[in-house]
Amino acid sequence: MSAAVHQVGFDIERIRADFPILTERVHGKKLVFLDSAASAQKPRSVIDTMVRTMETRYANVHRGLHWLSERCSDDYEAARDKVAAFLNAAREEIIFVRNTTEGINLVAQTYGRSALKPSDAVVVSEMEHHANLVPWQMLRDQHGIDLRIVKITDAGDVDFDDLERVFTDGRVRLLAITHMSNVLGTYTPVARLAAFAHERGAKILLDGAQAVVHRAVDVKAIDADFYVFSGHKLYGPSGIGVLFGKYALLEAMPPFMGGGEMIRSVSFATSTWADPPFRFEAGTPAIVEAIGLGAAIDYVDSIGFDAISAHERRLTDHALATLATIDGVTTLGRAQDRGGVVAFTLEGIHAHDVATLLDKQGIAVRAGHHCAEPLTRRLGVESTARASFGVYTTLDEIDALAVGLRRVQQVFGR
Amino acid sequence: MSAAVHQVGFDIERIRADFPILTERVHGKKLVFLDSAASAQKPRSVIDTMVRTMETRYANVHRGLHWLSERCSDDYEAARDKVAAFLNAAREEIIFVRNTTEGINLVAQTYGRSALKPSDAVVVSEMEHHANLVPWQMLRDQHGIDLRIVKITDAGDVDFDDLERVFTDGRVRLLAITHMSNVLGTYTPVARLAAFAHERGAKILLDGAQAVVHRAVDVKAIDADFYVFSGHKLYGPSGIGVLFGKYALLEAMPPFMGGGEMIRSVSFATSTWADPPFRFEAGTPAIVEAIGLGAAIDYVDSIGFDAISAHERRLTDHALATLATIDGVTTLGRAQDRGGVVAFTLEGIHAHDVATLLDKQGIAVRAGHHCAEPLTRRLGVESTARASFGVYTTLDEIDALAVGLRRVQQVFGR
Amino acid sequence: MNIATTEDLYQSLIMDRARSPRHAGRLDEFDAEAEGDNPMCGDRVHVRLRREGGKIGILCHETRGCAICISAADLMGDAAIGKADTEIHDLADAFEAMIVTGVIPDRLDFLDLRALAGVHAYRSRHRCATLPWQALRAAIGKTMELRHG
Amino acid sequence: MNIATTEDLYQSLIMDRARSPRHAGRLDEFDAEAEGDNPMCGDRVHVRLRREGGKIGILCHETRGCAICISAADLMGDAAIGKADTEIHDLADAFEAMIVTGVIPDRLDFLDLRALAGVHAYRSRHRCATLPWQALRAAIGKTMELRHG
Ligand SMILES: Cc1ncc(COP(=O)(O)O)c(C=O)c1O
Ligand SMILES: Cc1ncc(COP(=O)(O)O)c(C=O)c1O
Repeated sequence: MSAAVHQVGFDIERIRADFPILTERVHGKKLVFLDSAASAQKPRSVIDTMVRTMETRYANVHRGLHWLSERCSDDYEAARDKVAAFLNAAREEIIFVRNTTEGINLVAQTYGRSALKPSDAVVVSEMEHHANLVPWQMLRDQHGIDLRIVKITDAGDVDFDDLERVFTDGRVRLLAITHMSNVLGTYTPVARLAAFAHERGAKILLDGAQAVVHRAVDVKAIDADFYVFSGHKLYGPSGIGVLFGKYALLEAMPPFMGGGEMIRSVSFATSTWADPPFRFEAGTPAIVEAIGLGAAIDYVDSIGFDAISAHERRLTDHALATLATIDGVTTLGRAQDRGGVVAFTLEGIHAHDVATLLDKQGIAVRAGHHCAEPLTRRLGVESTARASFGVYTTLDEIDALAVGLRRVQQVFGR
Repeated sequence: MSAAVHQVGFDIERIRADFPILTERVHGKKLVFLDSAASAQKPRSVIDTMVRTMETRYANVHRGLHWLSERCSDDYEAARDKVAAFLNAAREEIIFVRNTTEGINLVAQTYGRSALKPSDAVVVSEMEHHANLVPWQMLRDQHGIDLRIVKITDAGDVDFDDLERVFTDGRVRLLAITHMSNVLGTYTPVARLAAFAHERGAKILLDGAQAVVHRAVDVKAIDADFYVFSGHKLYGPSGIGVLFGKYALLEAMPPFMGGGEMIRSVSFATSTWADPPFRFEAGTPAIVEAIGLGAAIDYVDSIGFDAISAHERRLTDHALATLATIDGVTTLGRAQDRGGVVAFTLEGIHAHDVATLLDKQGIAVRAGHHCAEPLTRRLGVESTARASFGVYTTLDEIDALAVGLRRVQQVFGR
Repeated sequence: MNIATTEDLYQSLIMDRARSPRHAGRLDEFDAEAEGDNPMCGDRVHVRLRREGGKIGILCHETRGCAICISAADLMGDAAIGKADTEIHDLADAFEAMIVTGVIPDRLDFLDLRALAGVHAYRSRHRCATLPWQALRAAIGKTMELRHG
Repeated sequence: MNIATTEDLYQSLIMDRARSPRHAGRLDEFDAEAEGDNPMCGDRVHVRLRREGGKIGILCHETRGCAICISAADLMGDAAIGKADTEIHDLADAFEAMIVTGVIPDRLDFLDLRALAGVHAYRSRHRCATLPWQALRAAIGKTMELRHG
């Protein structure tokens, strides 16, 4: 049924053919992969780019005067250009890191320790992934900043009244908040949040780990100060991620790690730092992975975010509607603007059992607190199952999930 | 000529056939890759393992209850077992990092800030790579430790008299030193250094970035407290490296970065940390790269370090002997025990010009200060050229270097 | 499709115990107690036991968790009753080994614990099955401390 | 094998200037000076100049570096002499653009600077060629500051 429903210009079968893993069988069943929000599968073009780099153009970057090193450096820096264009930033504002987590820790440890005073406050929301909570707790414990939590509404949106409240004493210097919740699917109104923070003399850091996969992001239009994402969720390689920072902020920040590449000059007595972005890329970078991320960006660009967003919208609507027809299934989050993740509970059945029993039918979902333990507690649940969607997800796969959930209920005699 | 000289059991042609890039041509010439110390080329088994992971067994690790995630977690943890066996360590003592640089920064920022007091001293040698100097300078500037430099002899060995001197006041708590110099080729006597440090109440960190490629390393036999290396120099992927630490030390260390995976439990108020090694692996790791590193270790194990060391010895001896026959060429370092890197200068010709002119003949060498600027200055040179060897390097390639250097001299009319 | 086959994890024995555990509840008078929890998924097992003649006479558990965890706690109750403390550790070792290897040990006192051998195939679920045993070991350890202290 | 072909980097013009630069030396009396250095490789260029009638009359450089850097400094001397400060920036822009693009600009005052177009192909050597110009720009900037200050 699904193929016919898909709009012209989004040929789901052709897209699926780009992902070799989708033809795998699991426990003798067709794989139904609904765990893309944890990490997405890789299209052939990304894999091929990595292989081609290692087979024909590999050497360490920047330091070499020979052909392979020059070519590999060109490819690595071209990937930086692609990321810059992807976010509408300048290339000097793009720092390659391992993942979203490292990007946020980098900001906490460099910007946090240099630009924030112990009396300053940082605000995060109730729906943050651990990656955007724990680094600030560590900064609080090391450096003495005040860490504040802004509430979300029961629908799962940022509570602007509460935001006013946490900002009232004028001590907030940074709002660090997700662009899209990995549990509730909520898209936060980032341009409005940025304006809100800036009016009150605070900077804004956006955790784009989920958002960047589903929507075009323009850091200039948002007026983001920092923006962070992971390559592995964007159909790119593991081991590579991106921190965007406004150049003036980066320029004033001390380095995060010391070593090769990030220095201008070193003596036994002292060292001087290179300019951004190199100041923040110590040692041999994840070369092949950065180049692979460039290929992933080319891939999503070739589909286009209009098509990707529309596809995601269709899948999410279909999932919410379908799950609503199953007695005992409760979906979480009712945000106005939501993306392609649907967390849910089954009455009387633990999410772990749901995930294992779905797995036996070839259906991969995640279960647990999704690295957002305080949010799960806030929602009053122990753990949830979560289905999440990628460009290769079909409406049929959502129907398969529904059938699978009914089978789970049967096993539990419900 | 070279094939005949090679001993039985080391079939260089078969080894070369394992590395697809070696058949590339550069400027129309056969590639002669003599830059392995910067980053080694990748055998097909490493590339294939990465591809197979992405095409058939990829998902995020640890957090998933489904088949792909279980399989991918198994593979990731099996790679940790391989690294543990490789170093003769326990699996809980193996932390995956991006590279040597991150490993050393991790120790400086966690062990350094928690176990060292501002009055304590850290000792590094005159021949350290920036990766083992700058992190300690940063710790000094942030935390107030005393950073001391132990001299090397003119031959390029650790000066034990000077080591006695820097340790005399009893304030040294950590000796952080290379296991093999990337410029002079010097192997340091690591077991002796460890005993020296331990007798004086100090711990020892070894920078194994170069050594681990050429020799079997047994951290127990050495009695190393910390040992660090990079995957990309060991024929493995970029973006992955290893920090070994004795479990008791790791257990007492606070985390480096905060986020998913490294926590036991998180609430808005506070978080508790997971045990090592997970405490130090925040966020989604370089999954495919760790698995690829496992394949690289399998690869070097299949050749065996006896054969690898003997091959390297033969190449180094041949290179030193051959370069000695060219007027105007000076090689650096005369350590008793030395590994497969040979740095050299050409009289009256800048190392950059040497590298570019060799490149035009297809020969890849490195030129500059090799991220050891203070050492280069100590040696009284501005920059040097460096040829370095891998398992795939042949004696013929060293002869080609000699021919190439004579051509460079011709261009300069020397 | 038949999900609940005999070699399967969610066989009727496990589902029966998960739905209607025999040892669930809270002893008011007890000789030892302990709690095990797994913050990664929120599973929690609280074990209380009473001794009779140096052996475990009654064991009750309050378990909040998945079907594997509840049935593991309940089947543990069957097997633990009538055992001395030293025997418990031995039994727990055998159970944990079965979960890791999938091999059912050849011992008579294992009773229905063998039903959980299928957990072996799901490494991420091992903790669900072993958590009750961790709590029981802790409870016994605490009694012993009390006795020695 | 003929390494030094005409489209090549190490052509005779560059090698001549690297071996026997015409403008090498140290002016004792000068109107402006500056140093450029590249710590990554240790290249260093010290430029001093003297004016005659509002134009550069003499330019001397002391360069420690590779053949590209020395010849670039020396060919810069040829081209800079006789120019006013404003013209220097324009010329430097054109030179830097040629290094990045490899395209030789169509201007008469470019003289032998075109010999360095081949540096284009070696991105890691760009700095070697542009370092002297960076020093010259700095020297001019400092004079202007003095004049205004
Ligand atoms: C001795 C030594 N230490 C440290 C490093 C840094 O390694 P990486 O850049 O992989 O962090 C290198 C390599 O460049 C090295 O040769
Ligand atoms: C919203 C959000 N932030 C941060 C992260 C952390 O990403 P990573 O593990 O790649 O650092 C994730 C993914 O797990 C996420 O969904």
